[in-house]
Parts: sequence; structure tokens; C-alpha cells
Amino acid sequence: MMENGFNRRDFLKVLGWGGTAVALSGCGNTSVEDGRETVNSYVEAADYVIPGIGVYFNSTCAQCDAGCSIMGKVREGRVLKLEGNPDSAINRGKTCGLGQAGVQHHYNPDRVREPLQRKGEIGVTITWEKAYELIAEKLKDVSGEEIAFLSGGVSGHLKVLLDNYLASFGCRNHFVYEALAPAVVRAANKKSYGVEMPRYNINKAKVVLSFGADFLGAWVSPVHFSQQYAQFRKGVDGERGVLIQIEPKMTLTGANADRWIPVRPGTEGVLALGIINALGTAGGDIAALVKDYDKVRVSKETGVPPGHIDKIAALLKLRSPSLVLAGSAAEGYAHGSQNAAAINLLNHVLGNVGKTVEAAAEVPFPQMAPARGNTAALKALNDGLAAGKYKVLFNYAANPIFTAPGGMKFKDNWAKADFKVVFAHYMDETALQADLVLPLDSALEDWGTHVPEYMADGAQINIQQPLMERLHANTRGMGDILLALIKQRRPEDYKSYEDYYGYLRAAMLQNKAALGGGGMDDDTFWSETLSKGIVKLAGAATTAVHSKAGATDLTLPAATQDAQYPLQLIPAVNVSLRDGRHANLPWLQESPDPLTTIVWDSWVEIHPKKALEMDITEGDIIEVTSRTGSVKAQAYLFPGIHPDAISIPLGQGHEALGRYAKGYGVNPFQILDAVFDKETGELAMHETRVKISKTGQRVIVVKDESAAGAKQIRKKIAGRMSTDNVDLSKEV
Amino acid sequence: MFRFLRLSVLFAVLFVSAGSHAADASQPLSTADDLGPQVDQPIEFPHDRHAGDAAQGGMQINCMYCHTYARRSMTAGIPPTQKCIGCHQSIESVRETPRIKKLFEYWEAKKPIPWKKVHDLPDFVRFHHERHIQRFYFQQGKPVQEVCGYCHGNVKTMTVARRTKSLSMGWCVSCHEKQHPVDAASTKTAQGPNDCWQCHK
Amino acid sequence: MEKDIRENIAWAQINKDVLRSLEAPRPLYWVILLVALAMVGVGVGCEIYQYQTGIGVANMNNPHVWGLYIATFIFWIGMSHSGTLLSAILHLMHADWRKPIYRFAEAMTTFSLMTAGLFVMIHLGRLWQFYYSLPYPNERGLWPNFQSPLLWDAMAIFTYLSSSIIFLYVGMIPDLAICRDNMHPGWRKKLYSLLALGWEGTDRQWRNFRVTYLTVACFLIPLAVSVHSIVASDFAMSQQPGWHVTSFPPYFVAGALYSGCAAIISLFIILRYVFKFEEYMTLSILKKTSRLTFAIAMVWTYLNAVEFASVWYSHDEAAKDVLIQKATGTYAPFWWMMIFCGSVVPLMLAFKRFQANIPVLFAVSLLLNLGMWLERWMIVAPTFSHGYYPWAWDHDQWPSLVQWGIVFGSFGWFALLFMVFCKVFPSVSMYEVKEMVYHRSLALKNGETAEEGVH
Amino acid sequence: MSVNNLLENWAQFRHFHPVDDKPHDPYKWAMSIDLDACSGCNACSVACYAENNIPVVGKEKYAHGQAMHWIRIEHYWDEDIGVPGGREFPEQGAQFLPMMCQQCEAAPCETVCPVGATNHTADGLNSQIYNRCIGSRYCSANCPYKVRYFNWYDYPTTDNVWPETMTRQLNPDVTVRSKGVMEKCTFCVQRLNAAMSTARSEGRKVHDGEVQTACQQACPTNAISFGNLVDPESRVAKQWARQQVELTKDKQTKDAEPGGSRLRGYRILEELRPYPSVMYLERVRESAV
Repeated sequence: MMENGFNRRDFLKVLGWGGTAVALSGCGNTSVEDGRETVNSYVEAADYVIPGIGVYFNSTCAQCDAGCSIMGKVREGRVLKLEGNPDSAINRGKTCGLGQAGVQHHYNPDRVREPLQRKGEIGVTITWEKAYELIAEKLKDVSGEEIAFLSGGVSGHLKVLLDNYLASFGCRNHFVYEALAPAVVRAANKKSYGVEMPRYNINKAKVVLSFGADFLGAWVSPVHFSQQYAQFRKGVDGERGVLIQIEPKMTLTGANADRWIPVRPGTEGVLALGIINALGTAGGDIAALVKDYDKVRVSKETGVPPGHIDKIAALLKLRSPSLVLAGSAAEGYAHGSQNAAAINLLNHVLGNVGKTVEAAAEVPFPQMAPARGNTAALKALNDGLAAGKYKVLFNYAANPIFTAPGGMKFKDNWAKADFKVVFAHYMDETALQADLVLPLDSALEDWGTHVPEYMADGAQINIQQPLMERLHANTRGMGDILLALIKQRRPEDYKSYEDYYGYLRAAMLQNKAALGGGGMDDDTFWSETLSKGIVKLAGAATTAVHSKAGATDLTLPAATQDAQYPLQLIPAVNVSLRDGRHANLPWLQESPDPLTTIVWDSWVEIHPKKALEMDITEGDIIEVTSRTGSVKAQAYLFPGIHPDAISIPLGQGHEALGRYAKGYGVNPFQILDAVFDKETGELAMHETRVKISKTGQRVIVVKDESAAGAKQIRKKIAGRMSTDNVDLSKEV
Repeated sequence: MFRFLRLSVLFAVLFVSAGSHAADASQPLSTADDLGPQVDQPIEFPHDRHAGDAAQGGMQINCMYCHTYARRSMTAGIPPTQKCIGCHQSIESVRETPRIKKLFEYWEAKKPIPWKKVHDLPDFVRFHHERHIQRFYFQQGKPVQEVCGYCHGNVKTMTVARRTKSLSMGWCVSCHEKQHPVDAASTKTAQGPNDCWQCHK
Repeated sequence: MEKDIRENIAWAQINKDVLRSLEAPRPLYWVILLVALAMVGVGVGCEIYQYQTGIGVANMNNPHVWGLYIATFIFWIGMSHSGTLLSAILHLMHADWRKPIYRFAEAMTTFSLMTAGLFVMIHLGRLWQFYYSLPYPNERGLWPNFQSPLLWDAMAIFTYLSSSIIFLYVGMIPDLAICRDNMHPGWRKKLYSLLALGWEGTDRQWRNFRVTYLTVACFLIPLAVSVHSIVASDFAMSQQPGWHVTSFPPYFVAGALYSGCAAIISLFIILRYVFKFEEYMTLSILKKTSRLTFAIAMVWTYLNAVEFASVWYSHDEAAKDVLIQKATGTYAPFWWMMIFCGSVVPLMLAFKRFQANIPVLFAVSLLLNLGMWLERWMIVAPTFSHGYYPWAWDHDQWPSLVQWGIVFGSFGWFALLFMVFCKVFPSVSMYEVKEMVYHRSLALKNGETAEEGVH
Repeated sequence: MSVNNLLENWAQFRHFHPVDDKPHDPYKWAMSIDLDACSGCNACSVACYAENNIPVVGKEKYAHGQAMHWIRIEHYWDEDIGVPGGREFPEQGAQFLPMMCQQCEAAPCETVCPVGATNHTADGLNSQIYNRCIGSRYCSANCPYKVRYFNWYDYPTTDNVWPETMTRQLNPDVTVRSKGVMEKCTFCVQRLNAAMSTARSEGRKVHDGEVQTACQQACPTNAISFGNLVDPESRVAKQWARQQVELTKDKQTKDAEPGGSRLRGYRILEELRPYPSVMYLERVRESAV
């Protein structure tokens, strides 16, 4: 950690060494050499910069929306490694694999390095001035209504700037799109708790009953939840927490559960009501609601043996407080909100609301609050494009052409816009379809402020700052670009800021007092802020959570059968590849999927029983056909999946995005039907039904686990014992 | 009867004795000076002027004044140009000499001076400057030029530094095997570390 | 029964016949030579490719880090034992029927050792740093690790190689002199005169010669045994299931003698034909050799059984698994083939009518060698793919063409060296054959005189 | 070193598990991994790639089993899942196990290396000297855990392993291994050396928590703890003591206890007597559901 503050000017002088010190060292040069290698000394060096000693700078991880704070080890002008920032309440000094791979995002050889303009099929390098002129010209004679801006989740000053920019020509079409956002759950939460994203205290719960919420893997804020999970395992007052995971396909969280219960896809809500019924503690309209969800019926519909339902109910009664989570597996249906509502109802019945479900703190600057992404936005945009409403289309931090469900025909509609600008790090599927591609700085080169979507503890604003100077001279920060663009519209208001950094600094200093810098002079406050990397705020929760249950009018359809498409397709969220934006980071491609240990490829998970019926063995290439389309992938026999379902991980199957992503695996987004949640209009990810058939081809599955599979033959390798004879409370 | 064996026996004896002698001889060999090639630097830096004895018209500047990183870091590094300028902007006498001119050119251009590495160990070796200076200068209180001299030779008599020791592994080890006093005061001695990971990375 | 050799061959005839082998072999000789050359070519090509690209091209992997190279290495080491057996051991036991055939057996020893030595190198990931493993005073001030069986290996092999070369050479001196005396002037004559060390055949020379030969022979026998015991300890000293077996050293030695004898039979048959040695390499000698082979085959089979039993009844579950894996797993076909070739095929040699049946013997001897090669492979490979740690159990260990190519090439290399040797040096020991003939005729005479004495 | 030196200091070139005349002092680096906390998320593995310049071999070489992950996350099902006649579902989840070099005190790999490229350091690490290695691969052959990884190809010069810009991420404190050498987990020795040197300059010992391995620092559930076993105050030492696992024993109290122990600590393949420096804590599963 660097002690004394530093400013941009000093920082940029961290040069030299870089150029030469990176020459591949190795076993090659085995002798003493004189006068071969050049060493560039610094011209001037800040006194905390010592060759051979790494300096840590704080910043914010941009790999996902969790907003973990990181510190980058910078040595001889190069950022070498990212670690978690211990001061952050979100990740407390920890990182996940994605975070670690942040450096590869920065050093990736396939980054876009120059602004590109489409000339027929090829992109021609142009200057930034030219690019800005082009945009100005295209925007000249279109109304604000004919402009659409598609982006991933944005927050902080970038959002403010973006809003101002769109406002400057009266455009209200800002579509915030995240392919894998828990949007349905948010809506349901809004209804039943009064807040979109409450704070879940896994560490305070004695039982966690999770309906497909993969909070250790890819759900909302995994690193934070993982830490809570660790405490939860050690136990509240000596009583070790019990994790029960209910889902049709085993997630990483499911793999860590004390009891993993496969449920027929889509019947999570029914099971939740069944449990309420079994508890028998609910009164009033809730009791009325659940009265005919008796064990027999529930277990018939969900396929969960009555014994389990009793056990769960008993345990929940016995150990309180508990916590019930509704995750992506539960929400991904046409009746997703119903499922989620039913599951949230459990929390009310168990009286967890207020104990393990609390209102999260909020940042007192609403304009900076995160614009949370969802899939309804994409639908809206898609319809708009289909109707030819939009002439100019901007795209930032999203790859819709890759992630839009095949059923939407998004690629065709995209083409309907006349002029498409994509702000891109890589030439991904969307950038390839753009008329103008503007290369962005990597997250480790750029300035910014972020407000985490999930507030772990107190409210906080995360600072993002460059960890090294630009790798490629002609990339720009998104902030700088927006500033340049907005200057086109409102020069006078923004002329005082020569770059985004200036804007940021000014903006922060304006609210110095509110940001806890009262009494400090500007420079101290600023350098303090930068060296901390986090601004912690007194901002408390403005709205308390509802103590009583909300609407209890739930209609939960029984699982339907479909003779033509007998299987449910579960598009699994891979811990490291997520929605595919990280598929071009070799470390993540090569880090095996935790459950199957498959690398560099896609696969179709199928239950051994089902496989036996269909005479499928591991490595068979099978064709998965939905109403929308079909993909071919290798089969992997996996006991952790419901026999009525198959699963294909998301994230692979890129046709672009560079050497490490292109041509590996298949993209299940392509075969997703465009089915939507009735209430929120969110895409129902799990609603696609498929049939599978053998193609006759066969491959050897590339995986880390051996021919012996994941069996411990005879020897005890990984030990396991039951809670009866262990006492964790005494442990160190 | 076995007379025919005499010759071979003789050879065998000779070989063994020669072998073991050669082995013993490897010790002195390693401390012998072994002059590296002359290296041309962008600026022919006169170490003798800066560090040399007053008698030879040197300034007797402490090595660590310029090579300040050596006592704080594994890598000695090269002093930033700033350092040179710090003094030289106020030394008018030599301001116009070609070398100083060149120096100021780099400075004004804000370009780092592309020095050539003279003592360049193989890439898999880690020589820890800080440790050695701590040990011999700060703890044992040996004169700094002697301490640096162990490996860098008598730099104060050179203009551009030139390697004078073999820096081969055997050479390093020959010193690590000796018993060195722990500090100036006590008579306690200790060996240099001899496990591989101390120097190999 | 027919004789090992006719007593009434004139000594001049012997010289003539043997020296002829240096001049005019049958055409088949050249065929063999060319084929051998081609094979070497393949091997060298593969090695160059492997050297440049990295040993990964042999398609070994983690944890399956050893492959055919090590197996074939052991195979060649094994080959080398027969020479010592025939010349040294039988020499001490005064079994004089060995006399016509020990020369080429020794040559075999030397050249198979040379081949084995190659594999030690080929196997290395960094061949160019090979010298790190030699104990010599160096500027790094480092020594190799004297605890490593691999190092013992290197030393043992080197010693064995050098001493067997000496043995071969010393044994040849009188014959070299004969060659020298009968050669027309030319490079060969020069060569022989140089190597013959001015042999005159005086009593003193003969006396010293005998003593030397005897001494080296005595020195060689323990060496031969130790070499393969040490190779065995490469495995026995390690911790891995299937290797960590006490009975390995004798087992390996037996295997070595076995493959050696088998090889002798094949080469016997080839030389006999190629160099028209029917007079000297007689069927009755062949018969003796095949009987010897049969005996050793049974010893080997027994030791095999001992090894299995000791594993089977031990408490080492892992080792037991490996054994089961060998018999049922990926390697089962090879393993059973080894059992068949090693223990079943030799039973043919029990039948008199096969013992001197050249075609049959040739086929059998080749099968035995195949079996012995498989044995070595079955010792090395299965332990890797089924060791202690189930996670690491391997699913992809089939040797690549490069690996096969180099193994293939090594046979060419051996054949090449051997064939060239037989063409340049007398592959049948003239002076010993003369002795043999002399003794036989003497015995015969005594017999006759005795009969006369009766009446 | 001369012959005499070789003979005199033979003992120094070989530190086995500590004997009375050679106790570990002042450091003995050891680890303990809580399998109950480990969620199998792979963060440690990626962090290791980042810290130690581990090459990404790509799909084809991975298929050949030539991957280089120094720390691999293994997962195990109970044996009877999915197979006919067995349980249908893994109802108690999977078991995850991070496996890296166990830094054995009596390491099977050390004795067999022909050139002594792998040795034991005074602070109980199992060192691997890349440049000394000639690639006989005997160490890997003799490693019970199979955690040694061989450079089958020359990765620094292989396409797309470290293309132009990616070279800048390479850690200067760690050698980039060329073809034909063996490599393995080092307990992040570069970090240890840095910490120990700082401590020495300040005339103290490295205190607990001052140095972290890359995997430990990343681990989101704090499943990995690492430290100095000699220092009784260190977290690792406490854990080992609490679990009654002793470095130089091959049968721990746990194994002796009849009818299932209450202790979770164990070391893998201990009965082979390599005296590993990594203790694992058994995973716990709730019996009430």
C-alpha cells in the first residue's frame, strides 16, 4: 500500500524499465552477460518508487458488477498482479478468479487499438477527431427519439455524464441490459420486502435454504457471499450453519450444500409453498394460500420425496434465524416472479425479514446510483429496432448480438439501425456489426467511480484509477469519450474540464463534505481518496424492509409435459465465463469448470440414468434442438442434474472476441426461445424445452479429472465427517 | 605374474590423485579475477572522478549516494537522471564538457538514458543487493567501497564500470562457504546461506 | 548324437573359412545392412524433431512421464547380458561348445550397451545439459546427487561398457594377428597390425594373454549382475506401487539373461547363414543354446510368479491394484502377450525336435524377444497410469509415432553396428575353435588307443 | 566446493525431516486447508497462474494431459453415485480438494534426482532449481501426489502462450521456465524470501500473516492458511496443534482413535512417510437433513 498520496502527474512518470525488464527471462541465458541488456533508468522518480519493489495502488475491479475493491501491484511501470483491498466491506481483501484475470483483460493481445470505421466489410483506421466529427454529423439531423443507447450496468459519474449527454439531445432511450441479472428476483423483492436488493446476512443465518441461488459461484456478489459463507460454516455461536440447495442442476453452491435436492424444473415455488404448509406456522391468508399444497401433491409435482420436505421444515423450525434465497434457477420461467414471490414468502413466514434480510444502505446521490441491467430492456430495444424506430444506436459494455436469445432475431433487427457506434475493448460479435468502433481503455488504464449494485455493509463509492499508463496510445477512457461528445452539444458547460479525470476530481471535490472530506483541503482529500480507493459514506437505508408479507395471490402452474421437446434446457452460468464476456481470458479458459473439470469447450450435462436410456456415453456429440434452433456439443454424464433436464454452460461459442475465445464450444443463447416472465417481461432463461439426439460422432472430453473420474478409489483423499462427531467451536 | 597390471594400476592412481587435486583447485580458481569485456555506455561515466580518492582527483562520493536503491532493494537499479542533474546544474565548471552536454540533452528531452547492464547475472539468479549491504556495511561496518568491491571490483579506479569477477556460481559459493563475523563487535561467525532457493528463482 | 564340431578340420581351413567372412558374405548381408541404415535414418529424424520441439512430441504427459524410452533402455541393457554369460561364465565352467559363438555374443553385449546408453540421453528433457549428471570438478562447484539410482545406473553402465569392450578386444588379439598375417596390404592390414599389438604367439604372450583374459572375465561377471540389479533398483528404490518390489534385481537379471539368449539364437541363425558358418555354428551347439534358453525361461517364469505372489499376498493395496490393472486394464492385451511370449512360447524348446529346427527356433527367439520387450514396458507404464493418486490416473498415454520411431530406429542402430563389426572383425574365434578341434581330436585319439590296448 | 568440502558438509546438502541435531529454525513453512470452507471456486488456481508465470497450454495440449496448473482443484463424488445400483443424486454435494506440492519433509522426489535439482531448504521447503534440471523426470515418477509438472514444450516461444503484450504481466521474481525442466508449487518462495529479507534487515522474524501465498491471499473463504510452524503463535501452528497433527509422525492421534475421530486434521497419503507440510481439515456435513 502506498502511504503518501500521489497525483496523476507523478504517476505518469513511472516509465522506463517496462520496455526492457519484460524480456522473457528463462533458463535460456545460463551465463553471465556484459553489456547486452539495456536498463532504462527513470528520468525522475517519486521517492516511493524503487526498482525491484512493487507499489500497490488501489482501484476497483471491473470484471463484474459486484464492485470489489482491488489493489494492483505495480513494478517498473507495469501492473503485475491484482489483489483484493482489505478495506473494502465487499471483498475484504479477497478476489475471485475473474478478478485475478483482470490483468489479462488489460494485457490482452486482441484489444482494439485504433478507432475503426466500416467501409463495406472491413474496418478502416481513422483518427479520433474524424470519429467525433462522424458522430456529430450523424446526430445532426436525427431527433432524440431516434437515438438509442444500449449499455451494461453503469453507475457513478459515468452514469451522470451519460445521462447528461443523452438529455442534451432529449433522448430517453437508454437501455440498460445485463444478460444474467437477477431482475425478476429484484422485482419480487420490491414487492415482498419493499427494496429491490436487500442485504442478505448469510453469516447470521443458521440455515440457508437456497432455491438455485448460486451465491458462491456467479450470483450477485460471490466474493462477498463466499466470505459470509465461511463464517456461516464456522457457525453462529458454535452452531454450524446448514446449507440446503434446491435446484434442478447442481451449481457450485449446490456442490457445497449439506443437502442438495434436485427439483423438477419450474416447480420451486410449489415446493416453497409446500414447505410453508409443512411448517404449519403461517396464519391468515398465507395459510389459506398454502392449504392445498400438502406433502403428497407437492412431492408429486416437484419430485421431492415427502420425507425431505418434513426434514427441511423441521430443521427450519428448530434453527432460527434462517435465510431463504431465490436465485436464477427459480426465476427463469414464465411464472418466475410467482416462484420468487412464493420463495420470499418463506422468509416472512420464518420471520427472517429484518434479521437475515435487511435493507441495504444507499448512496445519498441518486443520480450516481447504479442503473441495474435487465433483459426486458433488450426486448424493448429489440422491438424498437424491429419497428425501425432508431436511426443511431450506441452500444457500451454489452455484447447483445452474442447474448440475445436466438428467438429474438436481434442480429437482424440490429442491422435496421442506420448508424451503429460500439465502444469496445475487443472486436466482439457486436463490434463486428458496428459502423464505428471506438477503442476503450482497459479497466486498469481508466478513471472512474462505481457504486456497487449490492451494498455489502455501509454505503460506499469505489474509485477506479489507472494502474499503469496506456498500453496502446490510441485507446480512450469511456469517460473521456463521453466528455468529448457532450462538449459537442454543450461546449460552454463542460469546457472547464480538459479531461474526464479533471471532471471527476472537480465533481468529487464539490461534494467533499458529503463524501466525508469536511475540513480537508482539496489536495489532501483527493490524494486520500485515491490512496484509499474507497469512499465510505454515512448513507443509511432510506427505506426499511416490509415486516409483513406482501401480495399472496400466487398462481403456480404445475410443470407441463411436452412430448415433442421432452427436456428442459438449463443454460448454466459458468463460474468463470459468466455470459461470455470473459471467454477471451486464457486463464479462465484453462481453469477447469469446478464440477466437470472440462476446459476450453462446451458440454451437455445429462444425468447418467437418462444417458443410459438414450445409450449416450461421455464424449458423444449430441445435437440439442429447441424450437428456435439447435447446437451440437459433447455429452458429459453428470449425476447432479434432474433427469428431465439437460444443461449447457453459457459463455462459449464465440465467433469473434479474439484468439482465446473464437471457435471454442457452442453458444446456447442461440437456441433460447424468446419466452418472457409474465409479470416483469424479463427473459425466461430456463423456459426453453429441447430434444436431444446422437449424431454418432465421438470425442475425448478435454477435462482435468482422470479416467478414474472423480472417485476416491480405496484411499481417503478428500475426507468427510458428519456433524455428530465434530465440534467446530473449539477450532482455531 | 601380474606384472602386466602395473601400468594400469599406475594410471589409475594418477587419475584419482589428479582428479581430487583438480577438485581442490576449484577453490582458488573461483576468487581469481576474470575481466569482463569493455562495455560502451551512452555516456562514458567516469566513476574514478566521482568515487576516486582525492589524491587521484576523485570526489570520494559514497557509492550509495548515487546507487541509493542498492541498500533498499534487491535490484541496485540505476540512479534517475534527476540525481545527476541535481548536482550538475550547479557545477558550472564542467557544464560545457561533451559528456555533461549529452546528459543535459537527455534531461531536457526527458528521455531515460539507455545504460547498458554490466553485471548481468543469468535470468534464473536472484542477487540480493540489500542483504549483502546490510550484512557487510551496516552490521560489520566494513568500508562501503570494499563491500561493493567484493563483487564489483575496484570501481573507483575505472571510468566506465567493467566486470572484474567471474560471478560464476562456484565463485559465489566459495564466499558463502567462508565463516564471516556476524557484526563488528562480536566474534560470532556465520556462513552465507547455502540452500538453492536463496539465489535461484 | 552329432558333434559340436568336426574334429578333422584342418587349422588352415578354419582360418580360411573365418577370414572369408571378412571378404564375401552372402547378399542377404547387404540387404540387412541397408535396412538397418534406413531404420537408423528414421530414428535420427525423429530424435532431431524431438530435440528441437521438446520431448512433448513423444506424447508423454503428467503424470505419465516415462514411456517407451525407459522400457527399451532396460531391454537393451538386458540384451547385453548374454555375451558375458556365454563368454565369461561358460568360460570359467570350461563349457567349450561356447567357443565358436562367444565372439559375436560379446559383440552383441557391447553394441546393445551402446544402444542402451543412447536411450538414457534421448529420454532427457534437456539433452544439451546432460553433462550436469557427470561427477567432475566444475565452476559451479556442484556434484551430481550420489543418492540417485539413476546416477548409479550411469556409472554402472559406463563401467560395464568399457570393461566389456576391453574383454571383447583382448579376446580378439590372437585372431587379429591371424588377420594381419593373411590380409593383403591395405587399410585393413594397417588396422589389424595396429590392433594386434605385435602379437607373435610366443609362450610368454600366451601366458599373459590367458591371465588377462581370465582376470577380465572374473571382473566382468559380478559387473554384469550388478548392472541389471542397479537398473532394477531404479524402480525398486522408488515408492511407486508395482515398482517397489524386493525381488526386482534377480527378476531383472533373469529377464536379461533370457532376452540375451533369445537374441543369441536369432543372431546365431542369421550369422550362420550370412557368413556360411555351418561348419562351426553347428546344430548341436544351437541345441545346447536353446536348452540353456529354456532353462532360463523357466527361471524367469518362476521369478515372475514370485513377484505376483509377493504383491498379491502383501498388504500393499495399491500394488495389488496395479497388478489387477495390468491384467484387466488398458494394458491387458500387452500384458497377456508378454506372459504368452515369455512363459508359454519357450515350452516349445522343451521338445527335442524343435531344439535344432532352424525356422522354428528363429520364430521362437523373435517371439521371446518381443515378450521380453513387452515385459519391460509392462513394468514401466502401468504404474504411471494407475499409481497412488486416483485423480492423476491417466487416460491418454499411447506413445506417439515419434516415440515409436526412435525405438524402431534403435534396432536399426544395433543391427548396423553389429553387422559392420562382423564384416570387419572375425565373428568366430579362430584360435579357440582350433583349441576345440584339437581337444576333440585328442580325446578321440585317446579313445582309439585305449581300444587298441584292449586286445 | 571441493571434494573435502563435499565430504565435510554432506549433511548440509540434504535436510531430511528435522532430526534432533537439525531442528527447523527459525522457519518451517506449512499450510493447512479447511475443506469445509473450500468452495472449489478455482480463484486460488488462477491467482497461482498470475503469480508464478504458469503457461496456458491450450486445449490441444491440455487434452494430452500436459496442463501446468501448480494447484489443481479436485472434486470427488461419493463412490456410488450415478453408477447403476448406486444413489441417483449426489445429495451431499461434491467434495473439493485443492492439491499442490505438499512440500514433503522426506520428499521422495529429492533423493532420486540425478543432479540434485530438487533439494530441501533449511526452512522446510522442497526447492526446485529449474536451471539445474536436466529433465530425467524421475522426481515426478516418484511423487505420490503427482503434483510435479514438466515443460513438455518451450512455452515462452510457443504461439499465444505469452504473445507480445502479455509478456509484460510476467512476474520478474519468478523464472519463466523453458522446455525440458520440471516445475511445481513453491509456496510462493519469492514472497517468502522478500518477507524474510525485510525481517532480517529489521532484525526480527517474519511475524504471522506478514507473508501470504498467492492462493491464500485470493481464497474468498479463507480456507487456506499458511505460516511458520516453528512459531507457536502462528495460526497454522495453532491449527496443527489443535488437530494434534505432528509433522514427523506418520500415524496421528486421529488414526489411533477407535470408532471415528472428533479431529478433522489429516495429511494425504501420510502412511507413505513423506511427512507432507500441508494439513487438510476434513469436510463436515450436516447429519440432521
